[in-house]
Amino acid sequence: MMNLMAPPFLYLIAALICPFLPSRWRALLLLGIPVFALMVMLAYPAGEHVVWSVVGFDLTFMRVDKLSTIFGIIFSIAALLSGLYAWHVRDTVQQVATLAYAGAAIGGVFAGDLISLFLWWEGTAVASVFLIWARRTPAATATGMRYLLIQVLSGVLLLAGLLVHYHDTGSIAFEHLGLVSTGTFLIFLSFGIKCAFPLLHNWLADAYPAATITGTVVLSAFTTKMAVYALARGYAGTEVLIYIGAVMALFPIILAVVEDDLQRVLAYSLNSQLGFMVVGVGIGSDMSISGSAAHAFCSVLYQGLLFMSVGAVVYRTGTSRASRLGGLYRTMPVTMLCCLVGAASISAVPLFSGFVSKSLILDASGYNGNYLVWLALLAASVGTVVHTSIKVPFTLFFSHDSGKRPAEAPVHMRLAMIIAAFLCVIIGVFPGLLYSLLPFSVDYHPYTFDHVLVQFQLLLFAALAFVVLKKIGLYPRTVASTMLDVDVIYRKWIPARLPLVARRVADLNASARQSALGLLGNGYGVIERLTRPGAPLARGWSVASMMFVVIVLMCAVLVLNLL
Amino acid sequence: MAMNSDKQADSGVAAGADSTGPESMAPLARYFRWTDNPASIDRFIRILSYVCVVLFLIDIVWPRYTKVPGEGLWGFYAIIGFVFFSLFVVASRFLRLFTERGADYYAPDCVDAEEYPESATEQLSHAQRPNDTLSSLGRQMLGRDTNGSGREGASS
Amino acid sequence: MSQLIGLYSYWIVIVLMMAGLYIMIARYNLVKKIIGLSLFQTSIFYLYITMSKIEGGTAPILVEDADYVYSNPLPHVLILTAIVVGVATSAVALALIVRIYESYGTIEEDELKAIEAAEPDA
Amino acid sequence: MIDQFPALQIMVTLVAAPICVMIRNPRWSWVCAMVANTFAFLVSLVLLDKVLDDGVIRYAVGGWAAPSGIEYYIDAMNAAVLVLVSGISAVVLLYAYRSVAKSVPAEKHYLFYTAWMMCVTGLLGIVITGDAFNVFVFLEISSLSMYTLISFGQDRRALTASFRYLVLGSVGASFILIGIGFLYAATGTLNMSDLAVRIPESESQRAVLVAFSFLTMGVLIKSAVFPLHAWLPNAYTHAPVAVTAFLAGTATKVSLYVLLRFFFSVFGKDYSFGQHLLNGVLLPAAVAGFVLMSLVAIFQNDLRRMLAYSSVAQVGYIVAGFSLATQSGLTAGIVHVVNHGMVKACLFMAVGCILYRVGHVHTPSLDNLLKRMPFTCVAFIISGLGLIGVPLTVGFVSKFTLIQASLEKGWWAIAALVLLSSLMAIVYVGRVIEIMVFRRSRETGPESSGMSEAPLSMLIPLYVLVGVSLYFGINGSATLEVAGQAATYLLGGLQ
Repeated sequence: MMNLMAPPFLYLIAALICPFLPSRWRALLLLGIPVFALMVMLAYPAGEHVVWSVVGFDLTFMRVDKLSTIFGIIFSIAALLSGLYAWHVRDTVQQVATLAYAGAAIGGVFAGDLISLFLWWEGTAVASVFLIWARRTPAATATGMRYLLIQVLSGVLLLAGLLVHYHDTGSIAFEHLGLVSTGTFLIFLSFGIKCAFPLLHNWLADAYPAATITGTVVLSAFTTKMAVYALARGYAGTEVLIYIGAVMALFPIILAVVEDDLQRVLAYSLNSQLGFMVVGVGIGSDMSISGSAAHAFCSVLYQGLLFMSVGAVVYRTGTSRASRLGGLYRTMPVTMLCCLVGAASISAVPLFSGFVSKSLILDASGYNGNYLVWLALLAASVGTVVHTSIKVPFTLFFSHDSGKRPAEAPVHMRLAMIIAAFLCVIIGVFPGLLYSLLPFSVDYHPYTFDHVLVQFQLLLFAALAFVVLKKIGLYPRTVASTMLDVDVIYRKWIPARLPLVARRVADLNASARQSALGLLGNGYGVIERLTRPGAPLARGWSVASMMFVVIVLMCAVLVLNLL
Repeated sequence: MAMNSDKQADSGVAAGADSTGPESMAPLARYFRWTDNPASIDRFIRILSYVCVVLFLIDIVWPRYTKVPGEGLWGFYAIIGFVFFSLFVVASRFLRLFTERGADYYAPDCVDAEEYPESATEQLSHAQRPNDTLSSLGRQMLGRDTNGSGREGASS
Repeated sequence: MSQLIGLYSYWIVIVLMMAGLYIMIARYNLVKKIIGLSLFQTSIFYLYITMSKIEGGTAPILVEDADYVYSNPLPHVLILTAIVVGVATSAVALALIVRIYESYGTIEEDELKAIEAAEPDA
Repeated sequence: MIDQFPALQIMVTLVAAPICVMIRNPRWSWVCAMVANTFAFLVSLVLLDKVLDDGVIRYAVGGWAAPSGIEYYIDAMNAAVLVLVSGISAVVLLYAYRSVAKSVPAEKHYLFYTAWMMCVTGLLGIVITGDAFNVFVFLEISSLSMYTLISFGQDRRALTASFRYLVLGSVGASFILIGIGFLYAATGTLNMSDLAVRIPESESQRAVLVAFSFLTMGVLIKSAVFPLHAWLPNAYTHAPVAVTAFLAGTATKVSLYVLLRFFFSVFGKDYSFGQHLLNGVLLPAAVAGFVLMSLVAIFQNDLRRMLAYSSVAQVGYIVAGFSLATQSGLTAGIVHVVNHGMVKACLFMAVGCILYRVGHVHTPSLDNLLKRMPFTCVAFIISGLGLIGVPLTVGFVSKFTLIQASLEKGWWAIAALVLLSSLMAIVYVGRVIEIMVFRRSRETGPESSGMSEAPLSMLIPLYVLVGVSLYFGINGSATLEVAGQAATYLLGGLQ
């Protein structure tokens, strides 16, 4: 029974009883469970706990060490903050999904073997899609379906990989795997999808803007960070990750600069931040792994903060389109200030949280001797300034006046944002607090004169570039538009060419019929023509055709057997 | 001065008579009114430029600790910051020529083409702002205030 | 050749069976289909009976001469059961046909298919 | 007393059938059927317990010892199937009372329950008997009563569906009869254990081969393996929904049991899988079945039809498991027989609840059903997840074992296709769930507002079965263990 007290199960139990509570109790549950689960989590001593034997496998549900604990802590904080931020939500579906999703993500980082990891992996997919569907519009439904398919694909790959891996090694333990076999490659691919590797990334920018206001905040915290954790656990020091991460940090930038939907801008910047963490994992030194963990920790906070502030604007104005917003500082100053704190954190301004975590990864890559990657990360830092730190606050709160005069965000949203902002600053000012949680002890001092100096040079000259470009009119104005991403391939190009392919197939079919003649009768055709309602496969057959099949098959069987 | 004229024109068109007045602002926002004033903006830009020059000059006199070759070059970080920023902006403008499509390109399967469902938001204007404070939130949490802060979320 | 003719009984089985199957496929009338089915089943009964017959054998009745060859009685017993089953099948089928005629007004399968295709949710 | 339990297993329901006819009162004939069925269920539980403890039970009917007499033969395998059949039948019968009361005229109820009892008798008989010809007889008993049950459907299309099933089913049974005849001609015995011994020694191997072919074909028709499935969708769609739940849970599963029995116990694994038939015909048919039928299910707008096509797909999984002919493949197949039987019965019962209240199951018009029938919808969703094979449901246990088995044998493509068809299952089940949970009603008319949950007497059986399936999903090792034991028996042949 005590096993059910493990943090992930606490969340699941809460999710189960949640629908039966009156609405205010549900909202309180969303606040209480993260706190309670966090206390339980911290009470677990290091080591493996909650081992259940299922179908002949020993499943470890609580493998507690410093790497898993730091992710557990930040996930709990994220769950608490999003619970507070979503205080006004009375939609049971969202509340249950939030609890289940947070529980699954926490379960994922504490999973000690691949099978339980797979369970939680799919759990996050299934739970989180409800946050998108809960928007209850046709477009959100379609987006959710795309999201779910990709997420489940990741799970299926994980399952396939773990089966192969188990077949190869006889072990299901989730320890360092390395890219050594088909099995581990499949698992790597599965992690890669959830971590939004380049070309596998488009679900992120597609789905996050489609969730509900509060759903977006919840989504931003868990899935991708869980994937970073899984990579750090299984593939630390895999060299290819360095390059993947470098590309990943760079390329969302250009998409984000001209994107109109600010939630999507944030999704791209989240993707870029993940690139930093992936580089850190790829380098694989103590310092870089710690850097990745620290950056994940900080990124949950400041990215959540940014999503919260944009969400607050959507809550009051109904849109997150840059082209329709502007000048909101007049009536939403608290939201604006919090957004600025988030922007300062993500661009690593000294005294804010990004500064103390990002520099760990940057320095680690510098010491690693891979200068090109180091330069790429430096460029990506500048890119962050371009598309997030300046663009988001500037277009939302200053820029040209949209004439909108929305009220300030509700008090619970403000409170959630202020707490997140406060945490960002605290970590920035007292980095020792964060460093003490890291998986490896680091002896690192971010606040040297040199370091602060170069950081200010980098940032302020970027700001200067902004001013100059703005003046000469080169800085792009955002307009309502859609920017093509890789997903255009499966959302437009392939569907657009399908009729063509189908026609080709039909032509081939016709010519095959002519040449191979009507002997085969109507027994073959394109699958879609066979399976739609009313098609041969999907309608009731007459006795004659059923008997015909029986006899043909009988003859085939007899002939085959007598051969 | 393109930016300033831009701004003035915009606010003149969109805002109307009342919207810039202090009475339509939150108290806290009054500290930021200077951002609407072209002269203040110019001053801000000037200060920024001075700070940048100073930072650039420090580099001459201060031998920085380096771990990567080239990092120690004079004004390395400043140049990186300036050049890459411009590069990204130019690159994305260039990319836009190829990848930009109409807002309803993916419609109806994409949220871009539709409005956020109004029932899940609470679109109050500043004038009709609810009187919600920390203490009202506290009362709600303790269950003493049954009216709640705002409208219900996207519940049925 | 003599073997082929000598096994004439099996040829009858095959002809009956094929005739039954053919009727089931080729005839649209449901009653005729059932006739085909009965024919098909009858051929199987015939097959069983043929198997049990031993040339020169007699019914398994106790007689004086110990050397007597018996024909196997078991297939007959089995087929008695199978005939009952066949009759029951025909009965159920014909009852169904009556009800089909009552509600559709036809027992031609092509017409039935056309009527069903016109109904919603087919 | 306990020695006579094998006979009792058949007799109780067999005797209950004429009693139902004599009672003629709708309620009391139901009570009679219910009592008999519950008793049969208890008997099967006792038998299972005994088999697991003491090993194989042999029972000579009428005191005539095998091989001349008819023998009932019970091992772990068919004891489990007995429990499944009588259990699902009992639960669905409990559920049927209200459901049938609405869809079948009251003066026909006693006939309905009579047919039901005969059907159960037939199915139990097929499973329990150790005599090949007896299989045919019981098969026809169950089939004839099944045709009758299907023709009770409200829609007149039930009649044609039943007729088509009848013709095809009779042909299938006749094939089995031919097969048994040839076997008898080749070996001179009808007892399964005896057959297993004598088949390898038989002089006329060609007759054995023909027998094997006919038997296989006959059983494949009865168990609706693609492409011999065509009778199934219409029958499932138009039969009374309680009957569908019963059939989906038991009838095809029993046929699959017969397939196993003949392949593994009578002919033996080496013989059966030495033929081209299985690798050349059965496995491709099974794989094509679960891929194509899942695809078809996606496009169906009638919930019952969708589930019917999904049933054909699931049969494909089971047969694919059998075709692997390894310990784990067989285990996967057997586990899926049990698990899918439960899940499909649950789903059809939930559909019946919807039908009871809403009057139709046209999927696109079921929007926002969760608000109106929360318990039914939750049961549907849970079982739907089981159908997909989400972890912690029964579907996961069996699909996981199946994939593992095919990988063990090195058949990657099969594993990949199973996963592919699971993705399709996500689509077709997810579509329904999405409509039930998220789609708002277009017009909130008077009939669509307010809660109208199905009656308790339908919900309780539904939830009993959902609970059982959940239990077996979480504690997957329970079924796996029994199935593994059964697989060992089968691979080792009859002792």
